Amino acid sequence: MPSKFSFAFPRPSTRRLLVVSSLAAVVAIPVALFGLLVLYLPFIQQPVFFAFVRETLHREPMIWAGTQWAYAAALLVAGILLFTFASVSGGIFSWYERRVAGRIQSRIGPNRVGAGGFFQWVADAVKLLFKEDLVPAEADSLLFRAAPYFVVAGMTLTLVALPFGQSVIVADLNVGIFYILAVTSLIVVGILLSGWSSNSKWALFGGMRSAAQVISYEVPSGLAIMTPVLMAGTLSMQGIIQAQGGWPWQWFIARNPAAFVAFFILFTSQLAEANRTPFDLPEAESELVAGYMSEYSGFRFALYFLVEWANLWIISAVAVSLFLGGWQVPGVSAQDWAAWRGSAELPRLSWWLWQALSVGVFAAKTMVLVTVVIWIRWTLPRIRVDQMMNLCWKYLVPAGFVAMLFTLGWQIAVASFPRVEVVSGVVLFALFAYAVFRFFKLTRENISRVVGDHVDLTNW
Amino acid sequence: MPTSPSEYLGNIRDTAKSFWQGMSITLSQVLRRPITIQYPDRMALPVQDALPARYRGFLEVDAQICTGCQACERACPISCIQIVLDKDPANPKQRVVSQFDIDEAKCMFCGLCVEPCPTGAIQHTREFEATQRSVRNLVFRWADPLHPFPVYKVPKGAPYFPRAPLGSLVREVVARRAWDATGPAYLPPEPLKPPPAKPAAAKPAAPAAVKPAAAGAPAAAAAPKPAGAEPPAGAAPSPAAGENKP
Amino acid sequence: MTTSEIHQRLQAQFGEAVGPLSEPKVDPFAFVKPDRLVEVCRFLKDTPGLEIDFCEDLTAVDWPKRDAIEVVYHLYSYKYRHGIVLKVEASRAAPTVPSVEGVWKAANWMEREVYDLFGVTFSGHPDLRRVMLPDDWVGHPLRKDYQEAGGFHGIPNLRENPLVELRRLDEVRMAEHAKANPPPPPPAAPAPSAAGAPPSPAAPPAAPKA
Amino acid sequence: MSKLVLRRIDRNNEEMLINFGPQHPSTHGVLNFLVETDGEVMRRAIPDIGYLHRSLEKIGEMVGYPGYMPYTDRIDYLAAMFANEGWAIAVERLLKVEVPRRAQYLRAASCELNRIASHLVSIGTMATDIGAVTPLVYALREREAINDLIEALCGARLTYNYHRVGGVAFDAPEGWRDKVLRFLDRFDSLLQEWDRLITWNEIYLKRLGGVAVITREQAIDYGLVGPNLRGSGVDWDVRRDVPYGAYPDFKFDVPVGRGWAGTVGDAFDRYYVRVLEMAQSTRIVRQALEKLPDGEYMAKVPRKIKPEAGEVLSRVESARGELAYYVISDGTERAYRVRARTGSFLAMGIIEDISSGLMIADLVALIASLDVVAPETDR
Repeated sequence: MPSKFSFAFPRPSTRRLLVVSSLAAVVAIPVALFGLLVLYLPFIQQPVFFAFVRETLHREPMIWAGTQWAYAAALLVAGILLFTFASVSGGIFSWYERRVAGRIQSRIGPNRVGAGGFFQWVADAVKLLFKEDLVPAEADSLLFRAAPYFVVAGMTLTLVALPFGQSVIVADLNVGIFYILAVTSLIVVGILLSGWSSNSKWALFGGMRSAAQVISYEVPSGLAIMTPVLMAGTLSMQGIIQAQGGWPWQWFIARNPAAFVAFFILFTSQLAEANRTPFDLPEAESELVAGYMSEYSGFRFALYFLVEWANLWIISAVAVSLFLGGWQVPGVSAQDWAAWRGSAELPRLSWWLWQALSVGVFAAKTMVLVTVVIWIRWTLPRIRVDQMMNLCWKYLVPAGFVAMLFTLGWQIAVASFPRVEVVSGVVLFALFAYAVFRFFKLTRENISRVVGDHVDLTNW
Repeated sequence: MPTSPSEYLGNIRDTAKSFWQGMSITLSQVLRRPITIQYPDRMALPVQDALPARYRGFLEVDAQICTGCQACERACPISCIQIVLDKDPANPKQRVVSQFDIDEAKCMFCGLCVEPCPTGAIQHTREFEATQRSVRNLVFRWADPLHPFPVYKVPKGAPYFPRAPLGSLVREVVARRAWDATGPAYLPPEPLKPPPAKPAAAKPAAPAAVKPAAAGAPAAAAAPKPAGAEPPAGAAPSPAAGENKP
Repeated sequence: MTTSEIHQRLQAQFGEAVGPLSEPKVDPFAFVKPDRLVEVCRFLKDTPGLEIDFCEDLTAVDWPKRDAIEVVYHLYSYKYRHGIVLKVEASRAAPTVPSVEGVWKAANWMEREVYDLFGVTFSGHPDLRRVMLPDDWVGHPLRKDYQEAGGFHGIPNLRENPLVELRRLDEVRMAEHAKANPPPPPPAAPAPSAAGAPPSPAAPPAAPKA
Repeated sequence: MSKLVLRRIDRNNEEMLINFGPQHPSTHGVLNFLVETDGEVMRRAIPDIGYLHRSLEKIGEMVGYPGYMPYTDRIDYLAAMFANEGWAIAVERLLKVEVPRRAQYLRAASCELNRIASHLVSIGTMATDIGAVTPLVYALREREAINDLIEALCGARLTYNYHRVGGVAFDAPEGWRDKVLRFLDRFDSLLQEWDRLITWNEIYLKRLGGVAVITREQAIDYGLVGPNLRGSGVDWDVRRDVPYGAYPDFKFDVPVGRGWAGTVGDAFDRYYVRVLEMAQSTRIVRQALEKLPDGEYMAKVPRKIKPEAGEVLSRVESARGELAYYVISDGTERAYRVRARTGSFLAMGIIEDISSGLMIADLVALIASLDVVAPETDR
């Protein structure tokens, strides 16, 4: 008997069309977003923008009064673009995480809405927008409503100093990484506010845990950041990336053994600051129901999740910029970039193409880290509050100090024997490559060890 | 907490090692086949056919071979089977089954009714999908009161009983019923006539119910009498009373 | 040690307070006087050689005919792997039994359960309150004469039995049917058809034989 | 929560009172704890049960001996085979019926499969409560395989109603033995994978090691049974020490808590005892199926079960420890009194005394490690 719930479009051609169009969207959405960033962000760099004012608007930018207003308008557009990028990437990551988690858990994950379930995130967002926006009667209404915006602001402001490519950055602040550390703390304010204003004991627990956690973990993450800062001699994100090279052995993580340690310290602290497993204590659902989000619903609830997933990009991008060579394309040096740019005020077309390539390299590295973060979440259990503090103050902070001091000595050594860096880079890279090889070998063995299991990539 | 440097470093080593192992296992799961079965529309074979033969789904009665022995009714621990035997007005010697109802909403699919059946007329099938908006529609009626079926006389030494294919009858019943069909509108409750019978049953109990309440639970001060007396005056007392009796 | 040996030691120690061992139908038991119960239990737990450390079960049985509630103790020793069943009798009207919570902590919850479901008060229990049912529940359900109140706080627990209701409907329909086709003349007409149907299903069973 | 409890708590202090449940992800609607906390540290957690109370003992007095069998499924829906078996053994002892060997072996095999399934849920939910969701899914995946096997055997996946007074309802279907053996081979290798994935995970060890320690004396005093008792270092297993059914024929070890993560009797010991028990269960199932004797699977039992007057206590080692039925017969078709003594009920009793000084996250670990199943607690 055919099932009476059979689920089929009336015409296969309609179905094919939908699959093809959503597959196209899978590719088109990230490409369009990155394309817009590539085209637009270099445009608001000062020289390019001035060239635009001079050549298109026919004004002298240094003396024209409208320059500031035009620049502000351009920045506004950049802000909207960045926020769209964060929202859409957050949405896509939610789908990506669910698919990866599904596969890790021997499940399929959402696969019905669009090709591979890609439009699941759109459906979820629409659903959340249409849900009732509840404010508990006993809650502090104003703070309760305001709290999500602090969180969103903290996340979005970070993107200002975050590089996407060689020139694709909103503002290459000379205190870039310091700025990122500072605005990230705004998220804590929002979480603490939501925990307090919900007037729920679970939410309060979540807020307190989150505040304690994020503030503690800023210390090791700050210490770990000192290592690349010392190695590059600048706080500017672009400066740090430019101090590295395109090949893996030219990355900071390989050029200095202490940086190798510092990378893991930073990565761990970033996980804690983003409330990702194993540090998801503030929203530990088996302990605190949903932590600081317990009382939220609808749109505000969606904002928290948006930030959680958009943070995935941010923490990975910071780690990639500081330690993994950022957007550096292998084999391309600073002279090459200058040559491609040319001496004209507006860059040449090939420069834009190289920009796109650098964005692609950066995005690929970041996505690898995003996947690792997701993968960690679906593997590890959660640690306890006291252990979280222990890990921070007894392991990460001392290790961060040691790494920093070691880097000081290392830089002195490098100054006298530049070869040290090369040796370290090659050795560490070789070790890392060997570890990866061993890891995949072990993974392959895991499958053959279980009776009846074999590699099978069907059933999507 | 670590008390020595070796323990301190050991903790770090153990953590790294166990993460290494755990991450490799979750990664290896990505490469294996997910066990998800995409029920109901993306299956190789209808789910009913994928179930084992002993599956205990809806009960099915083949009226053709039902002997009307009521063994299943007696075996049912929750009385979800009701059988009424009448005499055929045309042929007083012939007994007919005018009601053979199974409340599938109440049935707990234990299979105890199947075991005593002498002919295998009542059987569990592999059907389980019959969503109904009205729970009353989950009563499967295997006899038509207006056309009661005669009981089956077991032929001596019969090697087998000619039973309809298992599941065919239940599928028919399910297919006939729209999921949003309204259930039968029941008759208004019978006029209250228990007064003569009720006190006799309740009297010995009521004082006893007061006693333990007074003695055992001082906190429970509410008088049990009105509480016990109320429900019979309630909406649908007669079926409940009738149900509790046997 | 066998059950009867334990029982002998108990009788030697407490004399009349421990009744005779029941004739073993399946599992034997002995009655204990309520006022000596805690002493007996302590003796069982602390005496070397007995050391009954495990209060396996503590429950009650209601006997309205004897007007008594028995509280039953199943005791066991992990060390020596022997055990004994003790019973204490209390009147149904106001059952009170000393608590053995001080001897075995396990008795705490089981005595609460017996209090909840039988209404037996355990004197000396530190936290005697209902465990399964709400505090304002009326009555003790496991008593033999417990009557359901039909609901709790206005939430009824009765619903119509569709089978009974359907039968009532059917009876009405059958009466109407009978009225529409009055019995004496039409029976001849429908009866063959009605009777004609039965033989045909009755025929197949004969067929395999032939 | 009742006023009687609130009266016990001093409200004039700095502590916060939280209702941990029933609407809480870790108690899923069937439990409630009134938690008194000072920040993250609990003063105590007072359990409130009864959300699933169905008075199964009273029903036992009403439905007759065979009719109560499907109800025993509902006593513990994760390990219904044991409840079935305990009831069958109790009535068999009252009736003085000898169960055929084949039935006893089938009982042992089905029960041990069920034990694996039940322990899988226990350790899987434990991992989830500690924050790792993935192991739960792996555990449920294997439980599905067991459910399929049991479904092929008796037609149901949860409320089996497989055992009968005097034997079992069905013989093993054709090919079932091989399917089970194939599953067991796979399962043994999966157990090793499980250990590497979660058991020896450093976070997991640290979360469970030394948490909620129940000493040997406490465990006995509070009447803990089964894995909870063995986790505290008491070497006691009804299957071995008060043998019943076919168990004397099988070789198996009884895992006892050894303080793998530091302290004997901590949450990790209770957890790991369960993991080791699953390995022993696979051994028993293998032996039972390899030595499965021929013959009847059901004894001759009168159609009307009417045992003579008397009382009996039957013990079986359920997945949650000793499950004892105390049955009093008065010579009629219905039991005069049915009592099911379950492990979870008393395990709940210990929580209030153990919980003081734990953190809220540890309470979750404590509940999970005691493996309390609400229907078994409330009956």
